[in-house]
Amino acid sequence: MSRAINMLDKRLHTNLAGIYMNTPVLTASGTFGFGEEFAEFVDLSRLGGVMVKGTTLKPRRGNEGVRITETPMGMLNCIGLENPGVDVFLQETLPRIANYNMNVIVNISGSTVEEYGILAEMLDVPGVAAIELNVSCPNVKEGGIVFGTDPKAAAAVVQEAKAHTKKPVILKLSPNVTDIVTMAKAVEDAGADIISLINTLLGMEINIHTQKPTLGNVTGGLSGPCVKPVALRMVYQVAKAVSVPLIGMGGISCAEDAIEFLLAGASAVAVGTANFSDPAVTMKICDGINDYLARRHLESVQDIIGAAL
Amino acid sequence: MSRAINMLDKRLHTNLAGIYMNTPVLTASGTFGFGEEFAEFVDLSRLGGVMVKGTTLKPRRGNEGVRITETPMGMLNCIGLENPGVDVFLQETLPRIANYNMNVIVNISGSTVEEYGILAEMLDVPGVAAIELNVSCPNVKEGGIVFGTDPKAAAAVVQEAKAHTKKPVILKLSPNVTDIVTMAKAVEDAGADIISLINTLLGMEINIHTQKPTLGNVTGGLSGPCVKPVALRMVYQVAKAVSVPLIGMGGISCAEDAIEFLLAGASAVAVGTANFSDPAVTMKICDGINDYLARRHLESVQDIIGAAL
Amino acid sequence: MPKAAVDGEIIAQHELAKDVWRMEVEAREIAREAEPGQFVQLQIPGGAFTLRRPVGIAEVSLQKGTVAFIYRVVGKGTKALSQLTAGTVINVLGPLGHGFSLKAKRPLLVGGGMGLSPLLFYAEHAQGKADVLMGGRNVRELFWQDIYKPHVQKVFCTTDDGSYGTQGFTTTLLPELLQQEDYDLIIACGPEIMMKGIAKIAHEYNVPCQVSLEKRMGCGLGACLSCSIDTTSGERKKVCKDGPVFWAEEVFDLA
Amino acid sequence: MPKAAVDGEIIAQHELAKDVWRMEVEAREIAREAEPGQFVQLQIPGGAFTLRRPVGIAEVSLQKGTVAFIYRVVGKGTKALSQLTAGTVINVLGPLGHGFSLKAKRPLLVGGGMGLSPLLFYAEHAQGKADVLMGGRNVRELFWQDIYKPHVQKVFCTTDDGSYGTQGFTTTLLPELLQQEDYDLIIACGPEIMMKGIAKIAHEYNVPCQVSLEKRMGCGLGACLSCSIDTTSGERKKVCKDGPVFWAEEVFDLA
Ligand SMILES: Cc1cc2nc3c(=O)[nH]c(=O)nc-3n(C[C@H](O)[C@H](O)[C@H](O)COP(=O)(O)OP(=O)(O)OC[C@H]3O[C@@H](n4cnc5c(N)ncnc54)[C@H](O)[C@@H]3O)c2cc1C
Ligand SMILES: Cc1cc2nc3c(=O)[nH]c(=O)nc-3n(C[C@H](O)[C@H](O)[C@H](O)COP(=O)(O)OP(=O)(O)OC[C@H]3O[C@@H](n4cnc5c(N)ncnc54)[C@H](O)[C@@H]3O)c2cc1C
Ligand SMILES: Cc1cc2nc3c(=O)[nH]c(=O)nc-3n(C[C@H](O)[C@H](O)[C@H](O)COP(=O)(O)O)c2cc1C
Ligand SMILES: Cc1cc2nc3c(=O)[nH]c(=O)nc-3n(C[C@H](O)[C@H](O)[C@H](O)COP(=O)(O)O)c2cc1C
Ligand code: FES
Ligand code: FES
Repeated sequence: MSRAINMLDKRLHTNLAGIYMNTPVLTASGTFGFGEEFAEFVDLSRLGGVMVKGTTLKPRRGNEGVRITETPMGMLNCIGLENPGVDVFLQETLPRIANYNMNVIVNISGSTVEEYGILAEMLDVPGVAAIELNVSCPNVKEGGIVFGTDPKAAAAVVQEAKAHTKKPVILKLSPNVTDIVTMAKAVEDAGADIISLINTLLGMEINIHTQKPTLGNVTGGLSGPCVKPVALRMVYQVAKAVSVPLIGMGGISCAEDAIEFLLAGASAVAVGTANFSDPAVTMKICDGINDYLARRHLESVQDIIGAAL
Repeated sequence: MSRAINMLDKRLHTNLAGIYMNTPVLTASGTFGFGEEFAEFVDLSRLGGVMVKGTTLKPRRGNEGVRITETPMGMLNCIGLENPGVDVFLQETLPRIANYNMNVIVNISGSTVEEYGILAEMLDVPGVAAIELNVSCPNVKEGGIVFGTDPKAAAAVVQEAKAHTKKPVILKLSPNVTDIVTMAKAVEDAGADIISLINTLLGMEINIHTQKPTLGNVTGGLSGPCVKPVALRMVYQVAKAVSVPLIGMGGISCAEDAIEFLLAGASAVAVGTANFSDPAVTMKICDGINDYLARRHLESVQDIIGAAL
Repeated sequence: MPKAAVDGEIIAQHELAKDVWRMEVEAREIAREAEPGQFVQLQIPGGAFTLRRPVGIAEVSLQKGTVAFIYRVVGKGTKALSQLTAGTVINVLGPLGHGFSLKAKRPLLVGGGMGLSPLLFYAEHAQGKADVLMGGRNVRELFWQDIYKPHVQKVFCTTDDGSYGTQGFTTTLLPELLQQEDYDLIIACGPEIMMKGIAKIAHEYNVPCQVSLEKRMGCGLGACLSCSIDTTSGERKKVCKDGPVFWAEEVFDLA
Repeated sequence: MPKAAVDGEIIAQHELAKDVWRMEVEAREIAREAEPGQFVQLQIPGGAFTLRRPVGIAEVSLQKGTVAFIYRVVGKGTKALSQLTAGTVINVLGPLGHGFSLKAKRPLLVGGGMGLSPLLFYAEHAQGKADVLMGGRNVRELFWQDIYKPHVQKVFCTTDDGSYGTQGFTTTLLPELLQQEDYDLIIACGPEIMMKGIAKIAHEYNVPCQVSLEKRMGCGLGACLSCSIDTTSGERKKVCKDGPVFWAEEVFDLA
């Protein structure tokens, strides 16, 4: 099967900062577990990569109370980075998922700049394709939000990570800023190999029956189709300003959405929330991009990247 | 009819910075014309006020090309502040709409701080209930975006307007900022009588057939139900930080949405995009808030304002 | 003109030609007030769409209290409309805008593509006084002929590929028709380039001409300025409120 | 356990009691694999909803290849589900999670409210071996009796208001039943407070007990951690994947 797919996906092969990808379609951190949970629905090796669940140095329980709620064409989450910690990831998870033949991109969060370095170094092991620095998770009080909205802090995180790993380093931008371009330039200058964007927008919901916020953490991160116009605008603005490759995400739920991001200058895309409504959506997106290229007699997805800039 | 309504709406009467309102339900600038366009569907005197179309010193043609597009549970617009200018407003429009017995709140945009002062002074006339300062329209290149994202500039605009009018001055915040609370505090300190929020989020769409941005102005302002979680979060954060009354808006399309904003600390709400899908939606929202209060045996809408804080 | 937002039941819905559908909705208030050239804004049921969709009024039955629309499936919204079945309730906002002049004694209707839909209402209203000139890419696009025949004197056809009628565009045949017949009004609806061509020829032959414009719409009520256009006089107008029908010289530079 | 996302036609949909509906969907792959206590995630057609809705599997027909759900309309999503008519296609993701133990020879099912829905599948499966104890606020909430009767030996009822059966809660009657009968498994589904009460009594009487938990769900596949819970061992578990059925002592502190 993997051979047939490679033929089918010839137009979709791509390479981001040295990471070879069968297709430019990845899955977004926190929405796709470690990939294995979707193995019955998705040929994981066909994905450009799986950005696995946010990992921290110590295990985290995450937030109490209600963790998700649906919003108009979207959802809010305040999972709060629940994860078993990097040790368990390295000892148990990584060996287990090794045989899926997928690019494993580890999304990491630190409470201090140093922690990003420690994590980056610990994850500089075979089986890890790249490190994604989450500096934007709006749910964690101890620092996350600061790194993500201050260009200097974000740059420091990138430098620290780069100094401790030979893997490509991806910096994931938060959309909750006045000026996304300044953030992007700062992290490019600091040495980020790839920029991914966007993380979730900070939002909330109130339960009018209880008259209290719905979510245990009061606020949560907004994702899904509703955020797509904002995400696309940011990708477009950043693509005009930097030269490192971009992984665009935010609300992608069909091939047409993914193509918009590619046209706006993303070299690859990641799919998050849409996996919940259709676990096989990424495969349909790969097929749809391929069809779009075929109908236009284009040989490679490279031919459309940034075409709308 | 107006007498019957007053009985019906007794619970909804409110007063914002001296503006008496029959209900706490207003209509958002740019989405409701001058009110008169909706007179067949809405009892305009029942509204808390009509925030009329953005007005500038000189007439403006607005943007070329496609001006609106639908997005998942929302829309993008780049009208670009088309309007006939303040002189025509004063000479033709204001006399014409005078007999609707509604609170006319004039939304103004300037290219310089001084222009806000000039406009505020020109509009300090009978028939105008308040001035709303639009410092956040993302479509206008000459300054709009700067006033809206820089606390000092926004404060300067408020001071200038306050110095030139005795009417209550409302400052309308842009959501395209890292820190909405700093913005709100700055304009409160500068003397704003009321803060309204949010204006539109900056977004875009790409037409995958033409491979060009859909909108004539490339980017546009995102509004509608999709932005509600972000708007509500900002209202909640600002309500915790300032003591001037707030007019909450962003994605309100039913009474439940409006109630969420009231619980989050808005003293009144404004409805924008939802008027397009149902021209009578504001009346239904008034009824729905009234029912909610009645079911809970509450005498006044004041009893729920800020209840979720 | 009184407008209403009416919850109406879909009485009939079927496909007239590939991707072209006819939907008939019970909406008595609108049927009573509607004039040829006016349009409605349809709210797509189900809550997934923010904006209404503008469609011209293609037919009206006073007696049944129904209005009918003929529309092409071009995107998500019209696709969703086409999937609604009889019995479903749909909210119709209208009638909106201003229609065509009804003073003509011998009008010629010129339509291309879906522009033939609002002209149909005019044809019915004109009760046999009108002729119609219709253009399409090929014969398959001229399924309109049978629909028009009961209502007009003559049907003239052009096709781009010559597969039926005169080869060429409606503008190819128009001069000939204007020489032969004494039309006192031309009303045109279709692609803007076609309408502009028609308007120029009408101007040359000194026949008054009205055209119907299309713009993306938000409110449909003249409030949001989504549909603003320049007029030749320099004044800005709103297609939804001041149009969609305009005198050709108001919107096209015919000099 | 193989899971599938199946586009299935709605075969039947009707209201069993006020705001409680039964929907039967053709989904052969799921019908074949489903075990009592498992659930599915329903995608609400029409594109207006981002998240699926979790519902327990209430009945399965191997022969027809159908699964049935019994659900209460509580919000927008279940409202939209209830408006779907037979013939509509709905996407069903499942079967998800782990079901109840099937080793019992004489199980007692204890259910409150919609918790009686997944227990029904168990009752059918147990082919007359089970008894059921059901609680409701009043007799109107016990419409379940007739549904259960063909599948169980005995039906015991409690109502809060005493309008039918024993006045009180299921926990009021349970001790008596455990004294009278030699049940080897109690399976409970309903409000968490009820399940905890049941579990405590079961523990006292030394009868093994399983409970079925409810949490808001994103993926339903164990990937997103929307549904994480604490277990008594300190380990975190996911209701969607490790549950929804747990041994009572795994999730409730019964000491
Ligand atoms: C006054 C008026 C009368 C019309 N009458 C008819 C008619 O009788 N029959 C018919 O088939 N079509 C008619 N149209 C065009 C029709 O409105 C569009 O085809 C339809 O809105 C497309 O919606 P969609 O969701 O399928 O397409 P999408 O491309 O997915 O729509 C995206 C957005 O763009 C808008 N849009 C896209 N194309 C047009 C267009 N051509 N005009 C205006 N808005 C557009 C949509 O309303 C929507 O807001 C009319 C348009 C106007 C302005
Ligand atoms: C494993 C499992 C099995 C279930 N089985 C049944 C069943 O057989 N019959 C039945 O009537 N109900 C069942 N429920 C509850 C059912 O999922 C909710 O009533 C339903 O999701 C409410 O959706 P809504 O859009 O109508 O409500 P809203 O309150 O509008 O929903 C808002 C969001 O909260 C979620 N939500 C709200 N209430 C619940 C709840 N109680 N549990 C989980 N998520 C919730 C919704 O899925 C949605 O994402 C089950 C829940 C779970 C977790
Ligand atoms: C339930 C959930 C959990 C998430 N967890 C993480 C995370 O751990 N780390 C991270 O960088 N982003 C996290 N995200 C953000 C997504 O990776 C993605 O950036 C965002 O959801 C936008 O994409 P989407 O609209 O396609 O979902 C999470 C999103 C969701 C919905
Ligand atoms: C078509 C359109 C035009 C608008 N024009 C203005 C304007 O002139 N001045 C202004 O302050 N806000 C303007 N807005 C923003 C709205 O007043 C409102 O802040 C925003 O749309 C969020 O509310 P909503 O989601 O209910 O529409 C406009 C919005 C739309 C959709
Ligand atoms: S559509 Fe709003 S003014 Fe024309
Ligand atoms: S719902 Fe996603 S892990 Fe349980």
